[in-house]
Amino acid sequence: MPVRVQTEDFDAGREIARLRAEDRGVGAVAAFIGTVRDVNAGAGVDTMTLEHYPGMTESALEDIVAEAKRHFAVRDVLVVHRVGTLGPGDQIVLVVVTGAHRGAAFDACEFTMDRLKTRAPFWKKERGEHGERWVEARASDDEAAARW
Amino acid sequence: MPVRVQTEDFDAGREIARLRAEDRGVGAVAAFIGTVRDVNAGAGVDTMTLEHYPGMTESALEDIVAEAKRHFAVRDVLVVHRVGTLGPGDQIVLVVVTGAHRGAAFDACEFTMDRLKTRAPFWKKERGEHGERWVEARASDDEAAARW
Amino acid sequence: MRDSTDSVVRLRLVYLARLREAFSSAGEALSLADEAPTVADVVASLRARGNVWAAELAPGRAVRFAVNHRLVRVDHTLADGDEVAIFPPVTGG
Amino acid sequence: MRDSTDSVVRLRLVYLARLREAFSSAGEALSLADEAPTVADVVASLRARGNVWAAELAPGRAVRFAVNHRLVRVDHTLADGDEVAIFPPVTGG
Repeated sequence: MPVRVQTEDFDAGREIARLRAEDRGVGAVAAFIGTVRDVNAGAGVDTMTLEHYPGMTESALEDIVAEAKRHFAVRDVLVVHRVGTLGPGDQIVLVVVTGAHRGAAFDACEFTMDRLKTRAPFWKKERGEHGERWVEARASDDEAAARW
Repeated sequence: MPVRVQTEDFDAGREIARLRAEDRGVGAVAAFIGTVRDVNAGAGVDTMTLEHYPGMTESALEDIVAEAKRHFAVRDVLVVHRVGTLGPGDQIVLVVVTGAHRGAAFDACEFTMDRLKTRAPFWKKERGEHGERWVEARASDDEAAARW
Repeated sequence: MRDSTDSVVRLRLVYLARLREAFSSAGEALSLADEAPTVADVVASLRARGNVWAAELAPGRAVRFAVNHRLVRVDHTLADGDEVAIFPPVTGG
Repeated sequence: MRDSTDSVVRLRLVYLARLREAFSSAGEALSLADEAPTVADVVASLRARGNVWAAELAPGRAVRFAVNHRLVRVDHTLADGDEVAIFPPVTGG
Protein backbone atom coordinates (compact mmCIF):
# COMPACT_ATOMS: atom_id res chain seq x y z
CA MET A 1 0.00 0.00 0.00
CA PRO A 2 1.62 3.25 -1.06
CA VAL A 3 -0.58 5.32 1.31
CA ARG A 4 -1.91 4.78 4.82
CA VAL A 5 -4.08 6.95 7.07
CA GLN A 6 -4.00 5.86 10.69
CA THR A 7 -4.35 6.99 14.28
CA GLU A 8 -1.34 4.93 15.44
CA ASP A 9 2.20 6.24 15.40
CA PHE A 10 4.64 4.97 12.75
CA ASP A 11 8.23 3.77 12.93
CA ALA A 12 10.08 5.77 10.28
CA GLY A 13 13.11 3.47 10.31
CA ARG A 14 10.99 0.38 9.77
CA GLU A 15 8.96 2.00 6.99
CA ILE A 16 12.14 3.12 5.20
CA ALA A 17 13.67 -0.34 5.56
CA ARG A 18 10.50 -2.00 4.26
CA LEU A 19 10.23 0.27 1.22
CA ARG A 20 13.79 -0.35 0.08
CA ALA A 21 13.94 -4.02 1.03
CA GLU A 22 14.38 -6.41 -1.88
CA ASP A 23 15.00 -3.57 -4.34
CA ARG A 24 18.72 -3.62 -5.08
CA GLY A 25 18.30 -0.90 -7.69
CA VAL A 26 17.78 1.66 -4.94
CA GLY A 27 20.74 4.00 -4.46
CA ALA A 28 18.93 6.90 -2.80
CA VAL A 29 16.22 7.22 -0.16
CA ALA A 30 14.73 10.62 0.63
CA ALA A 31 12.40 10.86 3.61
CA PHE A 32 10.38 13.52 5.34
CA ILE A 33 8.71 13.48 8.74
CA GLY A 34 6.35 16.24 9.83
CA THR A 35 6.00 16.64 13.60
CA VAL A 36 3.93 18.71 16.02
CA ARG A 37 5.80 21.80 17.22
CA ASP A 38 5.19 23.16 20.70
CA VAL A 39 4.71 26.65 19.28
CA ASN A 40 2.79 27.81 16.22
CA ALA A 41 2.28 31.40 15.10
CA GLY A 42 3.84 32.52 18.38
CA ALA A 43 1.45 30.66 20.71
CA GLY A 44 2.07 27.54 22.79
CA VAL A 45 0.45 24.33 21.58
CA ASP A 46 -0.78 21.59 23.97
CA THR A 47 -2.55 19.30 21.51
CA MET A 48 -3.12 19.11 17.79
CA THR A 49 -6.15 17.29 16.42
CA LEU A 50 -6.09 16.13 12.82
CA GLU A 51 -9.42 15.70 11.08
CA HIS A 52 -9.75 14.26 7.58
CA TYR A 53 -12.34 13.39 4.96
CA PRO A 54 -12.64 9.61 5.01
CA GLY A 55 -13.10 8.22 1.55
CA MET A 56 -11.41 11.11 -0.18
CA THR A 57 -8.19 11.07 1.85
CA GLU A 58 -6.76 7.83 0.53
CA SER A 59 -7.64 8.58 -3.09
CA ALA A 60 -6.18 12.09 -2.85
CA LEU A 61 -2.93 10.66 -1.46
CA GLU A 62 -2.86 7.89 -4.06
CA ASP A 63 -3.26 10.50 -6.80
CA ILE A 64 -0.34 12.49 -5.37
CA VAL A 65 1.86 9.39 -5.20
CA ALA A 66 0.94 8.45 -8.78
CA GLU A 67 1.75 11.99 -9.93
CA ALA A 68 5.12 11.90 -8.15
CA LYS A 69 5.98 8.59 -9.80
CA ARG A 70 4.96 9.92 -13.21
CA HIS A 71 6.93 13.16 -12.92
CA PHE A 72 10.17 11.91 -11.37
CA ALA A 73 12.50 8.99 -12.10
CA VAL A 74 11.90 7.25 -8.78
CA ARG A 75 11.23 3.64 -7.84
CA ASP A 76 8.69 3.82 -5.01
CA VAL A 77 6.83 6.32 -2.83
CA LEU A 78 5.18 5.79 0.56
CA VAL A 79 2.93 8.20 2.46
CA VAL A 80 1.72 7.58 6.01
CA HIS A 81 -0.46 10.27 7.61
CA ARG A 82 -1.89 10.21 11.11
CA VAL A 83 -5.27 11.51 12.24
CA GLY A 84 -6.66 12.11 15.72
CA THR A 85 -5.23 14.02 18.67
CA LEU A 86 -1.47 14.43 18.96
CA GLY A 87 0.89 16.28 21.30
CA PRO A 88 4.09 18.31 20.80
CA GLY A 89 6.87 16.16 19.38
CA ASP A 90 4.45 13.61 17.93
CA GLN A 91 4.88 12.48 14.35
CA ILE A 92 2.16 13.57 11.88
CA VAL A 93 3.26 12.49 8.43
CA LEU A 94 5.93 10.38 6.76
CA VAL A 95 6.93 10.47 3.10
CA VAL A 96 9.60 8.05 1.83
CA VAL A 97 10.86 7.96 -1.75
CA THR A 98 13.32 5.44 -3.18
CA GLY A 99 15.21 5.96 -6.42
CA ALA A 100 18.39 5.16 -8.26
CA HIS A 101 19.75 8.70 -7.80
CA ARG A 102 19.33 11.36 -5.17
CA GLY A 103 18.15 14.32 -7.26
CA ALA A 104 14.89 12.70 -8.34
CA ALA A 105 14.34 11.18 -4.89
CA PHE A 106 14.66 14.58 -3.18
CA ASP A 107 12.43 16.26 -5.77
CA ALA A 108 9.71 13.62 -5.57
CA CYS A 109 9.74 13.74 -1.76
CA GLU A 110 9.40 17.53 -1.65
CA PHE A 111 6.80 17.47 -4.44
CA THR A 112 4.73 14.92 -2.51
CA MET A 113 4.78 17.06 0.64
CA ASP A 114 3.95 20.23 -1.28
CA ARG A 115 1.00 18.56 -2.99
CA LEU A 116 -0.16 16.95 0.24
CA LYS A 117 -0.14 20.35 1.97
CA THR A 118 -2.54 21.83 -0.60
CA ARG A 119 -4.56 18.86 -1.94
CA ALA A 120 -5.01 16.21 0.73
CA PRO A 121 -8.11 16.70 2.91
CA PHE A 122 -6.59 17.06 6.37
CA TRP A 123 -7.26 19.88 8.82
CA LYS A 124 -5.44 20.74 12.03
CA LYS A 125 -7.02 22.16 15.15
CA GLU A 126 -4.75 23.39 17.91
CA ARG A 127 -5.48 23.62 21.62
CA GLY A 128 -3.11 25.67 23.71
CA GLU A 129 -2.58 28.93 25.52
CA HIS A 130 -4.77 30.73 22.97
CA GLY A 131 -7.63 28.29 23.53
CA GLU A 132 -8.79 26.32 20.52
CA ARG A 133 -8.30 27.30 16.90
CA TRP A 134 -8.22 25.83 13.43
CA VAL A 135 -4.81 26.21 11.82
CA GLU A 136 -4.95 28.59 8.87
CA ALA A 137 -3.56 27.55 5.50
CA ARG A 138 -0.27 29.26 4.70
CA ALA A 139 0.28 31.23 1.50
CA SER A 140 3.80 29.75 1.40
CA ASP A 141 2.24 26.30 0.94
CA ASP A 142 0.38 27.46 -2.16
CA GLU A 143 3.59 28.99 -3.47
CA ALA A 144 5.54 25.80 -2.79
CA ALA A 145 2.92 23.70 -4.60
CA ALA A 146 2.87 26.08 -7.56
CA ARG A 147 6.59 25.52 -8.22
CA TRP A 148 6.12 22.07 -9.73
CA MET B 1 28.51 14.73 17.48
CA PRO B 2 27.13 16.15 14.24
CA VAL B 3 29.32 13.85 12.08
CA ARG B 4 30.45 10.25 12.38
CA VAL B 5 32.63 8.08 10.15
CA GLN B 6 32.31 4.39 10.94
CA THR B 7 32.56 0.89 9.52
CA GLU B 8 29.39 -0.29 11.35
CA ASP B 9 25.93 0.03 9.86
CA PHE B 10 23.55 2.69 11.23
CA ASP B 11 19.90 2.59 12.26
CA ALA B 12 18.29 5.50 10.39
CA GLY B 13 15.14 5.42 12.53
CA ARG B 14 17.10 5.60 15.75
CA GLU B 15 19.36 8.40 14.46
CA ILE B 16 16.32 10.43 13.36
CA ALA B 17 14.60 9.87 16.71
CA ARG B 18 17.74 10.87 18.60
CA LEU B 19 18.27 14.07 16.61
CA ARG B 20 14.74 15.34 17.13
CA ALA B 21 14.35 14.09 20.73
CA GLU B 22 13.93 16.82 23.33
CA ASP B 23 13.58 19.53 20.68
CA ARG B 24 9.90 20.45 20.64
CA GLY B 25 10.57 23.25 18.16
CA VAL B 26 11.09 20.69 15.40
CA GLY B 27 8.24 20.55 12.90
CA ALA B 28 10.11 19.05 9.95
CA VAL B 29 12.72 16.31 9.53
CA ALA B 30 14.33 15.73 6.14
CA ALA B 31 16.53 12.66 5.78
CA PHE B 32 18.60 11.05 3.07
CA ILE B 33 20.11 7.58 2.91
CA GLY B 34 22.57 6.61 0.19
CA THR B 35 22.75 2.87 -0.52
CA VAL B 36 24.82 0.53 -2.69
CA ARG B 37 23.03 -0.33 -5.94
CA ASP B 38 23.57 -3.72 -7.56
CA VAL B 39 24.30 -2.03 -10.88
CA ASN B 40 26.42 1.01 -11.70
CA ALA B 41 27.15 2.40 -15.15
CA GLY B 42 25.49 -0.71 -16.58
CA ALA B 43 27.69 -3.29 -14.86
CA GLY B 44 26.82 -5.57 -11.95
CA VAL B 45 28.34 -4.73 -8.57
CA ASP B 46 29.32 -7.38 -6.00
CA THR B 47 31.06 -5.20 -3.43
CA MET B 48 31.82 -1.54 -2.89
CA THR B 49 34.79 -0.47 -0.83
CA LEU B 50 34.86 3.01 0.63
CA GLU B 51 38.23 4.55 1.35
CA HIS B 52 38.64 7.89 3.10
CA TYR B 53 41.31 10.30 4.29
CA PRO B 54 41.40 9.94 8.08
CA GLY B 55 41.94 13.26 9.77
CA MET B 56 40.50 15.28 6.95
CA THR B 57 37.18 13.42 6.67
CA GLU B 58 35.63 14.54 9.95
CA SER B 59 36.74 18.16 9.55
CA ALA B 60 35.43 18.28 5.97
CA LEU B 61 32.05 16.93 7.12
CA GLU B 62 31.97 19.31 10.08
CA ASP B 63 32.62 22.23 7.74
CA ILE B 64 29.75 21.10 5.50
CA VAL B 65 27.38 20.80 8.47
CA ALA B 66 28.41 24.24 9.75
CA GLU B 67 27.84 25.70 6.29
CA ALA B 68 24.39 24.09 6.06
CA LYS B 69 23.43 25.50 9.46
CA ARG B 70 24.68 28.95 8.46
CA HIS B 71 22.87 29.02 5.12
CA PHE B 72 19.50 27.54 6.09
CA ALA B 73 17.06 28.15 8.96
CA VAL B 74 17.42 24.67 10.44
CA ARG B 75 17.87 23.41 13.98
CA ASP B 76 20.27 20.47 13.68
CA VAL B 77 22.16 18.42 11.09
CA LEU B 78 23.62 14.92 11.40
CA VAL B 79 25.91 13.11 8.96
CA VAL B 80 26.92 9.46 9.34
CA HIS B 81 29.16 7.99 6.62
CA ARG B 82 30.40 4.43 6.46
CA VAL B 83 33.81 3.24 5.23
CA GLY B 84 35.07 -0.23 4.42
CA THR B 85 33.61 -2.94 2.20
CA LEU B 86 29.84 -3.01 1.58
CA GLY B 87 27.48 -5.07 -0.57
CA PRO B 88 24.41 -4.26 -2.69
CA GLY B 89 21.59 -2.88 -0.54
CA ASP B 90 23.95 -1.76 2.21
CA GLN B 91 23.63 1.74 3.61
CA ILE B 92 26.51 4.13 2.87
CA VAL B 93 25.52 7.54 4.18
CA LEU B 94 22.83 9.15 6.30
CA VAL B 95 21.99 12.86 6.47
CA VAL B 96 19.28 14.05 8.84
CA VAL B 97 18.17 17.67 9.17
CA THR B 98 15.66 19.02 11.69
CA GLY B 99 13.95 22.39 11.36
CA ALA B 100 10.82 24.32 12.16
CA HIS B 101 9.63 24.22 8.55
CA ARG B 102 10.05 21.79 5.69
CA GLY B 103 11.48 24.04 2.97
CA ALA B 104 14.70 24.84 4.82
CA ALA B 105 15.01 21.24 6.07
CA PHE B 106 14.78 19.82 2.53
CA ASP B 107 17.21 22.45 1.17
CA ALA B 108 19.77 21.88 3.92
CA CYS B 109 19.58 18.09 3.47
CA GLU B 110 20.10 18.28 -0.28
CA PHE B 111 22.81 20.94 0.13
CA THR B 112 24.67 18.70 2.61
CA MET B 113 24.58 15.74 0.20
CA ASP B 114 25.65 17.88 -2.76
CA ARG B 115 28.60 19.30 -0.81
CA LEU B 116 29.53 15.88 0.57
CA LYS B 117 29.61 14.44 -2.96
CA THR B 118 32.19 17.01 -4.09
CA ARG B 119 34.11 18.00 -0.94
CA ALA B 120 34.30 15.11 1.51
CA PRO B 121 37.34 12.83 0.97
CA PHE B 122 35.68 9.48 0.25
CA TRP B 123 36.39 7.24 -2.71
CA LYS B 124 34.47 4.21 -3.91
CA LYS B 125 35.97 1.15 -5.52
CA GLU B 126 33.64 -1.39 -7.08
CA ARG B 127 34.22 -5.09 -7.59
CA GLY B 128 31.85 -6.88 -9.92
CA GLU B 129 31.38 -8.40 -13.32
CA HIS B 130 33.78 -5.85 -14.82
CA GLY B 131 36.50 -6.72 -12.30
CA GLU B 132 37.70 -3.95 -10.03
CA ARG B 133 37.42 -0.23 -10.72
CA TRP B 134 37.44 3.10 -8.97
CA VAL B 135 34.13 4.90 -9.38
CA GLU B 136 34.52 8.01 -11.51
CA ALA B 137 33.23 11.37 -10.26
CA ARG B 138 30.06 12.45 -12.06
CA ALA B 139 29.76 15.83 -13.77
CA SER B 140 26.18 15.98 -12.45
CA ASP B 141 27.56 16.08 -8.91
CA ASP B 142 29.62 19.16 -9.71
CA GLU B 143 26.57 20.76 -11.27
CA ALA B 144 24.43 19.92 -8.25
CA ALA B 145 27.01 21.43 -5.89
CA ALA B 146 27.30 24.57 -8.01
CA ARG B 147 23.58 25.35 -7.56
CA TRP B 148 23.95 26.56 -3.99
CA MET C 1 -30.95 6.37 -5.63
CA ARG C 2 -31.14 8.31 -8.93
CA ASP C 3 -34.19 10.47 -9.55
CA SER C 4 -36.31 9.69 -12.59
CA THR C 5 -37.10 13.39 -12.98
CA ASP C 6 -34.41 15.00 -15.19
CA SER C 7 -34.84 18.49 -13.78
CA VAL C 8 -34.05 17.66 -10.16
CA VAL C 9 -30.49 16.98 -9.06
CA ARG C 10 -30.14 15.30 -5.68
CA LEU C 11 -26.89 15.89 -3.89
CA ARG C 12 -25.21 14.70 -0.73
CA LEU C 13 -23.43 17.65 0.93
CA VAL C 14 -20.51 17.12 3.33
CA TYR C 15 -19.17 19.85 5.62
CA LEU C 16 -15.72 19.48 7.12
CA ALA C 17 -13.47 21.02 9.77
CA ARG C 18 -14.26 24.65 10.58
CA LEU C 19 -17.35 24.62 8.35
CA ARG C 20 -18.76 21.50 10.02
CA GLU C 21 -18.44 23.28 13.35
CA ALA C 22 -19.81 26.59 12.09
CA PHE C 23 -22.82 24.90 10.46
CA SER C 24 -23.29 22.49 13.39
CA SER C 25 -23.70 19.83 10.72
CA ALA C 26 -21.55 17.17 9.10
CA GLY C 27 -23.70 17.26 5.99
CA GLU C 28 -27.18 16.98 4.54
CA ALA C 29 -29.16 16.04 1.46
CA LEU C 30 -29.90 18.85 -0.97
CA SER C 31 -32.03 18.81 -4.12
CA LEU C 32 -31.64 21.50 -6.76
CA ALA C 33 -34.39 22.03 -9.35
CA ASP C 34 -31.96 22.76 -12.10
CA GLU C 35 -30.88 20.94 -15.28
CA ALA C 36 -27.14 21.28 -14.83
CA PRO C 37 -26.33 22.97 -11.53
CA THR C 38 -22.77 23.86 -10.62
CA VAL C 39 -21.01 23.97 -7.28
CA ALA C 40 -21.62 27.72 -7.38
CA ASP C 41 -25.38 27.06 -7.41
CA VAL C 42 -25.01 24.95 -4.28
CA VAL C 43 -23.06 27.73 -2.59
CA ALA C 44 -25.70 30.31 -3.62
CA SER C 45 -28.45 28.10 -2.24
CA LEU C 46 -26.65 27.76 1.11
CA ARG C 47 -25.78 31.46 1.33
CA ALA C 48 -29.46 32.31 0.91
CA ARG C 49 -30.04 30.79 4.37
CA GLY C 50 -28.31 33.83 5.85
CA ASN C 51 -26.60 33.89 9.26
CA VAL C 52 -23.57 31.65 9.58
CA TRP C 53 -24.16 30.20 6.08
CA ALA C 54 -23.92 33.61 4.46
CA ALA C 55 -20.95 34.53 6.67
CA GLU C 56 -18.84 31.39 6.12
CA LEU C 57 -19.57 31.22 2.39
CA ALA C 58 -19.34 34.98 1.73
CA PRO C 59 -17.49 35.97 -1.44
CA GLY C 60 -13.81 36.28 -0.63
CA ARG C 61 -13.81 33.57 2.07
CA ALA C 62 -11.39 30.80 1.16
CA VAL C 63 -13.53 27.70 0.58
CA ARG C 64 -12.63 24.53 -1.30
CA PHE C 65 -14.83 21.92 -2.97
CA ALA C 66 -14.60 18.24 -3.81
CA VAL C 67 -17.14 16.32 -5.89
CA ASN C 68 -17.10 12.57 -5.43
CA HIS C 69 -13.75 12.91 -3.62
CA ARG C 70 -12.01 14.97 -6.32
CA LEU C 71 -11.06 18.62 -5.86
CA VAL C 72 -13.05 20.78 -8.28
CA ARG C 73 -13.54 24.43 -9.07
CA VAL C 74 -16.71 26.31 -8.25
CA ASP C 75 -17.86 26.10 -11.88
CA HIS C 76 -17.89 22.28 -11.83
CA THR C 77 -21.19 20.87 -13.14
CA LEU C 78 -23.02 18.48 -10.85
CA ALA C 79 -24.92 15.31 -11.66
CA ASP C 80 -27.67 13.56 -9.75
CA GLY C 81 -26.23 11.57 -6.86
CA ASP C 82 -22.98 13.55 -6.53
CA GLU C 83 -21.32 13.95 -3.15
CA VAL C 84 -20.29 17.59 -2.75
CA ALA C 85 -17.84 18.39 0.04
CA ILE C 86 -17.31 21.97 1.19
CA PHE C 87 -14.33 22.79 3.39
CA PRO C 88 -11.63 25.33 4.30
CA PRO C 89 -8.20 25.16 2.64
CA VAL C 90 -6.46 21.99 3.83
CA THR C 91 -3.75 22.17 6.52
CA GLY C 92 -2.42 18.65 6.97
CA GLY C 93 1.11 17.36 6.83
CA MET D 1 60.37 19.47 13.07
CA ARG D 2 60.67 22.90 11.39
CA ASP D 3 63.80 23.55 9.36
CA SER D 4 65.99 26.45 10.44
CA THR D 5 66.86 27.14 6.79
CA ASP D 6 64.27 29.53 5.30
CA SER D 7 64.78 28.41 1.75
CA VAL D 8 63.81 24.75 2.23
CA VAL D 9 60.18 23.76 2.69
CA ARG D 10 59.65 20.27 4.07
CA LEU D 11 56.35 18.68 3.17
CA ARG D 12 54.49 15.49 4.01
CA LEU D 13 52.78 14.16 0.87
CA VAL D 14 49.73 11.86 1.08
CA TYR D 15 48.43 9.86 -1.90
CA LEU D 16 44.89 8.50 -1.79
CA ALA D 17 42.61 6.08 -3.64
CA ARG D 18 43.53 5.56 -7.29
CA LEU D 19 46.72 7.63 -6.95
CA ARG D 20 47.89 5.65 -3.91
CA GLU D 21 47.52 2.48 -5.97
CA ALA D 22 49.12 3.95 -9.12
CA PHE D 23 52.10 5.30 -7.19
CA SER D 24 52.33 2.16 -5.00
CA SER D 25 52.73 4.58 -2.10
CA ALA D 26 50.51 6.09 0.59
CA GLY D 27 52.80 9.08 0.85
CA GLU D 28 56.35 10.36 1.39
CA ALA D 29 58.41 13.26 2.67
CA LEU D 30 59.38 15.88 0.11
CA SER D 31 61.59 18.94 0.49
CA LEU D 32 61.46 21.81 -1.95
CA ALA D 33 64.33 24.31 -2.16
CA ASP D 34 62.05 27.21 -2.77
CA GLU D 35 61.02 30.27 -0.72
CA ALA D 36 57.28 29.99 -1.25
CA PRO D 37 56.43 26.93 -3.26
CA THR D 38 52.88 26.23 -4.36
CA VAL D 39 50.99 22.98 -4.84
CA ALA D 40 51.79 23.36 -8.54
CA ASP D 41 55.50 23.17 -7.72
CA VAL D 42 54.93 19.88 -5.89
CA VAL D 43 53.03 18.52 -8.89
CA ALA D 44 55.82 19.64 -11.25
CA SER D 45 58.40 17.96 -9.05
CA LEU D 46 56.46 14.67 -9.06
CA ARG D 47 55.74 14.81 -12.80
CA ALA D 48 59.46 15.13 -13.47
CA ARG D 49 59.84 11.55 -12.22
CA GLY D 50 58.22 10.39 -15.45
CA ASN D 51 56.36 7.08 -15.88
CA VAL D 52 53.20 6.69 -13.80
CA TRP D 53 53.87 10.03 -12.04
CA ALA D 54 53.86 11.94 -15.29
CA ALA D 55 50.85 9.97 -16.52
CA GLU D 56 48.63 10.34 -13.46
CA LEU D 57 49.50 14.01 -12.94
CA ALA D 58 49.49 14.98 -16.63
CA PRO D 59 47.81 18.32 -17.43
CA GLY D 60 44.12 17.70 -17.95
CA ARG D 61 43.90 14.79 -15.48
CA ALA D 62 41.37 15.58 -12.76
CA VAL D 63 43.38 15.79 -9.54
CA ARG D 64 42.42 17.44 -6.25
CA PHE D 65 44.57 18.80 -3.43
CA ALA D 66 44.21 19.34 0.29
CA VAL D 67 46.72 21.12 2.50
CA ASN D 68 46.48 20.37 6.20
CA HIS D 69 43.08 18.75 5.55
CA ARG D 70 41.54 21.68 3.66
CA LEU D 71 40.75 21.56 -0.05
CA VAL D 72 42.96 24.06 -1.91
CA ARG D 73 43.64 25.13 -5.47
CA VAL D 74 46.85 24.34 -7.27
CA ASP D 75 48.15 27.89 -6.71
CA HIS D 76 47.98 27.51 -2.91
CA THR D 77 51.26 28.55 -1.26
CA LEU D 78 52.89 26.00 1.02
CA ALA D 79 54.67 26.44 4.34
CA ASP D 80 57.25 24.29 6.02
CA GLY D 81 55.59 21.31 7.72
CA ASP D 82 52.46 21.27 5.56
CA GLU D 83 50.67 17.99 4.80
CA VAL D 84 49.80 17.97 1.10
CA ALA D 85 47.26 15.37 -0.03
CA ILE D 86 46.86 14.55 -3.71
CA PHE D 87 43.84 12.55 -4.84
CA PRO D 88 41.23 11.98 -7.57
CA PRO D 89 37.86 13.78 -7.40
CA VAL D 90 35.92 12.42 -4.43
CA THR D 91 33.12 9.89 -4.95
CA GLY D 92 31.57 9.22 -1.56
CA GLY D 93 27.98 9.43 -0.43
